[in-house]
Amino acid sequence: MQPFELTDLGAGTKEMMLNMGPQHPSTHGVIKFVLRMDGEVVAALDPDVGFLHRSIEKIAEKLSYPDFMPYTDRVDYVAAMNCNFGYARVVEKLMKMEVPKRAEYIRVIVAELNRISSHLVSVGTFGNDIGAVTPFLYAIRDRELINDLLEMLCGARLTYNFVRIGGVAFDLPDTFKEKAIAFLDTLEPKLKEFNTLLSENRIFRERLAGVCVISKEDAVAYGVTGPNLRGSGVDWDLRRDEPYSVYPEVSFEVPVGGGLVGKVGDAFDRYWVRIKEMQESAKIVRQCLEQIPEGPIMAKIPRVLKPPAGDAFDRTEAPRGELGYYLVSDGSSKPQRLKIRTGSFAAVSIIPKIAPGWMIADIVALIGSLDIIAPEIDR
Amino acid sequence: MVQSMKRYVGNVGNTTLTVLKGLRVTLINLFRTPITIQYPEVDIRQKDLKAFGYKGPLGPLPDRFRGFLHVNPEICIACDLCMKACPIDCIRIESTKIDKTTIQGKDGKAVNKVKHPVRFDIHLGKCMYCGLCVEPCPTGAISFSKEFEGATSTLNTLVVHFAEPKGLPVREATIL
Amino acid sequence: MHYTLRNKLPSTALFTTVDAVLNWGRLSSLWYLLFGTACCAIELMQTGGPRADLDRFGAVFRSSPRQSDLLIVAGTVTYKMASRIKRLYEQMADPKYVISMGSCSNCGGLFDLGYSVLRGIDKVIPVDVYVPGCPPRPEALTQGLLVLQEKIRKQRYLAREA
Amino acid sequence: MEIFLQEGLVLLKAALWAVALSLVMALVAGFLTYLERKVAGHMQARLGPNRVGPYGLLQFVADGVKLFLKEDLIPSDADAPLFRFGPYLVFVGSFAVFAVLPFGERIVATDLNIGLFYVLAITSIETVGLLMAGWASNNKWALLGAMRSAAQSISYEIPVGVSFLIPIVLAGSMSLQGIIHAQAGGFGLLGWNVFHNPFSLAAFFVGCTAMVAEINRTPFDLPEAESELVAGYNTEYSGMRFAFFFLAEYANIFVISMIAAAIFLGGWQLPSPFKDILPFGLVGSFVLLAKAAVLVFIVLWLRWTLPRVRVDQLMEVCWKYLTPMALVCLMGTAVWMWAFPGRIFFGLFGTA
Repeated sequence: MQPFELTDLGAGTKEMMLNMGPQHPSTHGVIKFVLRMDGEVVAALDPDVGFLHRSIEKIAEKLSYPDFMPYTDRVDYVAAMNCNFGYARVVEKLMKMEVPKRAEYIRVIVAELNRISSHLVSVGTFGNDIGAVTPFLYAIRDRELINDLLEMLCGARLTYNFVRIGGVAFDLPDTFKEKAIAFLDTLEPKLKEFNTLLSENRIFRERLAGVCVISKEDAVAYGVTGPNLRGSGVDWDLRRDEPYSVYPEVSFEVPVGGGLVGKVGDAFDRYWVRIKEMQESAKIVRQCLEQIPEGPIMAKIPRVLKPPAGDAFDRTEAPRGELGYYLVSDGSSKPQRLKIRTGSFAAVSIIPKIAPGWMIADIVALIGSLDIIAPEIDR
Repeated sequence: MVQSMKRYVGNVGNTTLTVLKGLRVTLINLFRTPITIQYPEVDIRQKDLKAFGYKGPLGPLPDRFRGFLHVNPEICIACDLCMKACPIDCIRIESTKIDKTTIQGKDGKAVNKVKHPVRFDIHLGKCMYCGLCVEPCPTGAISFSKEFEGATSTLNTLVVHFAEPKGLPVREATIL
Repeated sequence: MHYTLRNKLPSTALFTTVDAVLNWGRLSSLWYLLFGTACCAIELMQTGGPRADLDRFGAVFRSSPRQSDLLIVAGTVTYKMASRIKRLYEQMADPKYVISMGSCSNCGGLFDLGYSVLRGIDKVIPVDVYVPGCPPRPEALTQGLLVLQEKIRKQRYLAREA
Repeated sequence: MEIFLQEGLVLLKAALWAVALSLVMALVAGFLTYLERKVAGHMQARLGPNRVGPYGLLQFVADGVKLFLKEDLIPSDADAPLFRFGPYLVFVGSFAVFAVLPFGERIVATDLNIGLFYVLAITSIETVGLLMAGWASNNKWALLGAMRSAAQSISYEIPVGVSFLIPIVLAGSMSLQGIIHAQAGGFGLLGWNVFHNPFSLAAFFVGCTAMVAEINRTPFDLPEAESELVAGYNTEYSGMRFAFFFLAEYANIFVISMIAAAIFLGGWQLPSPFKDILPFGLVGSFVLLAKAAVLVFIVLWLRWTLPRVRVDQLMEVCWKYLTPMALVCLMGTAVWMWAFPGRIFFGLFGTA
């Protein structure tokens, strides 16, 4: 499928301005898109962000380093563990701190579990955007099992505040391993069912084949990262190419979009990369549960954290792309400046470039396939 | 011509087939037991949900569950550590001096009690349930309960007074 | 209007019955607006999902504010969003109800420290039920709905207040 | 005097039928909303409504009470007369079909000799109503929904009409009762039009698909595509007026199921030995309702399984697939009737 080329037919028609959002079923949170439409076809699109600007970066300057941890949960609430993880890493980098091996393994386990649950929300809501409601509820149903696991681990279902600077808050409960493996065993058949219902459905494939293609060059130029970048056919994953934590000790593959039903980089590729990544994450969790050593879960840290003056940047692979924290310390107990680089912000910046010429139904598919989430854009 | 006829028939066949496959999945699910918890009847804090006729995979709330904060003012030593640990100041403690007593601490060490809280308010409507206040508490006076039902029609009732002397006026919720 | 009329009418069993039927209809069919602002939206989704299933109580989501009876403010409301929330509320048809879900919409919650966050949705629109939690788990939101139902059950239109 | 009496009796009869049918429509549509939520619930691993009345059966009564007592909002920029009128037109278009629906061998309000033609004609009014509603709302989402609805109804009228022609050709009658009577042979089962010949079998599927599109159900629910157009043409409607749309939507599901059951699945025809257990052909009524119920379930089932097609694909399905296929079926049936006059497919092998 090709985008439409809009030509003025000289009939004296005018473009229609349409406000999509902030309350719209498929903007995934409070984002507004101002569309200029020619009938069903979009002529121009202008994102209006900032409806969820909660000044998280500014709040960081008012709080001590450990106290800021709960706020990182809210940077990307669908994958709070990954945000915790990234923040803990950057503070540890600043303080040149060693984290016990067991803690690193636990971090990777929870981060990958959270990646699965985040991708489940993503593919589920994407199905919902395309009009299939039932797959969305199946995704929500399966996600509850991960919520149960993480709730057993840290007591909360969504905003975990589990990773600590220098380690993690709790050790794995006794039955965690069995329950986690039992969950991973059920994930595979459930994904298969999901694929039969949605991914292999011809209507679904036809809706997405060749739609809203993001080329390799565009994706790199706009700084799109994570599954969206891999969907465009760029083989880049921080977990493998800039390994951190215990990722070098586990083996996994990096799925890359290959134009399965249409062109490389279309909406279906981005969706399909997420389905594949869930399976890879399941593999990582299995290996980590096998390899995890005994030992302490917290490094020795001073009672009041005062990192030396200086700055540090660290990036990790979060479900929505690279999550980078830039931290400036002035030697006091509070950060001088914190900057968070998120995947969704880059993803939303490419929408105005891709959108013109596509129909409104495709725009919904584009937004859904980029898996943007409001607080990551606005922070 | 033959090619395009083939493609035409193939499209129709493929669509029908995948639709039928999808229909099969939803039909199978139609006859599976729903996983819904009949919430007000099933008390999810209980150890045995099966007693309520629940058939799904959920266990009861885990031990680490972070419900509403609970304070035992008897063993609180009014050290204000939780108040200081809270990033958003949703705890307010006022204390009075008492005769020195020694009580059992959280990690086995004895703790001297020289102060007693006369006011220990937690604004549950504002609390973010992060658990940062529970960690430094030396005696385990402040802890998470498994309580999570607190819906109310006035915000004031969400300010819980754990050590309230009688006769204090009801305070506005926002003062915390 | 109700108040003046109510006090002139005699207190009869008919009026109480009519009130009961009205209230029963309203409380059994609380359609909520498909709208979430932040973290709580995910728990709102889970509440509508298979395990908690708000549909049991007759609560389904509608995506147009005109057709919804219940606005669940799920998450942080910033100053930029506040006027939009107010407009959404005004677009709903009477009778309409509001549940404030989670700490942020109760009173600003943990973003009280920020410069851009509205400290409590009740500064913009009237709130019927506050649900504490950050975010409240699905059962907590369900209980919020039950509290709202009880509140509606006690409303009087024709009969005198007891 | 006598003529007035006769006229009066006719009018009285008509009024009674109208009251009875509106009750039937309200009940059926209400029950279908309940059924849809229940089916959807169980397909999605949850329970669906179960608190209001036993098994939640009174859910639709509660919904009705609430909707009829809600504030009746008319946006200030809306075209108020059209805005008010739209829902009624949609409702009338759906309700008028009930006049010719055969509920049994002898239970039918009026057996028009152009029954199927009447159905096609009267349901087209709904499109006007939807267009009116979408336009008058002065809302861009509603306008987009209304435009989609108009394009969709006009296109899909053609495959529906052509596939309706096949039972008409086979029966030589446009009356619904006439078509049902014509399906009597083959032990009351093999004579059904759907088994008449391979082309009529195909026409059944083509016709049903097109009818699902005609009433805007998933996968063809573009006029109110929730994730794209918020709520489509009824975005600005609240309370009672929205209830009329709602009622018409669910009544339509029942209507297409009844018509498909009548013209393709033998109506109240059933294997002969059980025919006369109950008086008035009541057995036949139950059989017809059962056939319709199966079709209704399939419509609901499709909704909770399939994603939605896009606008251009919608047109493609209609013009490139359904219309040519319907035409081929019509031609095939005609050839069949010329080659094997008066014989059904299974009749070729046996004696039936």
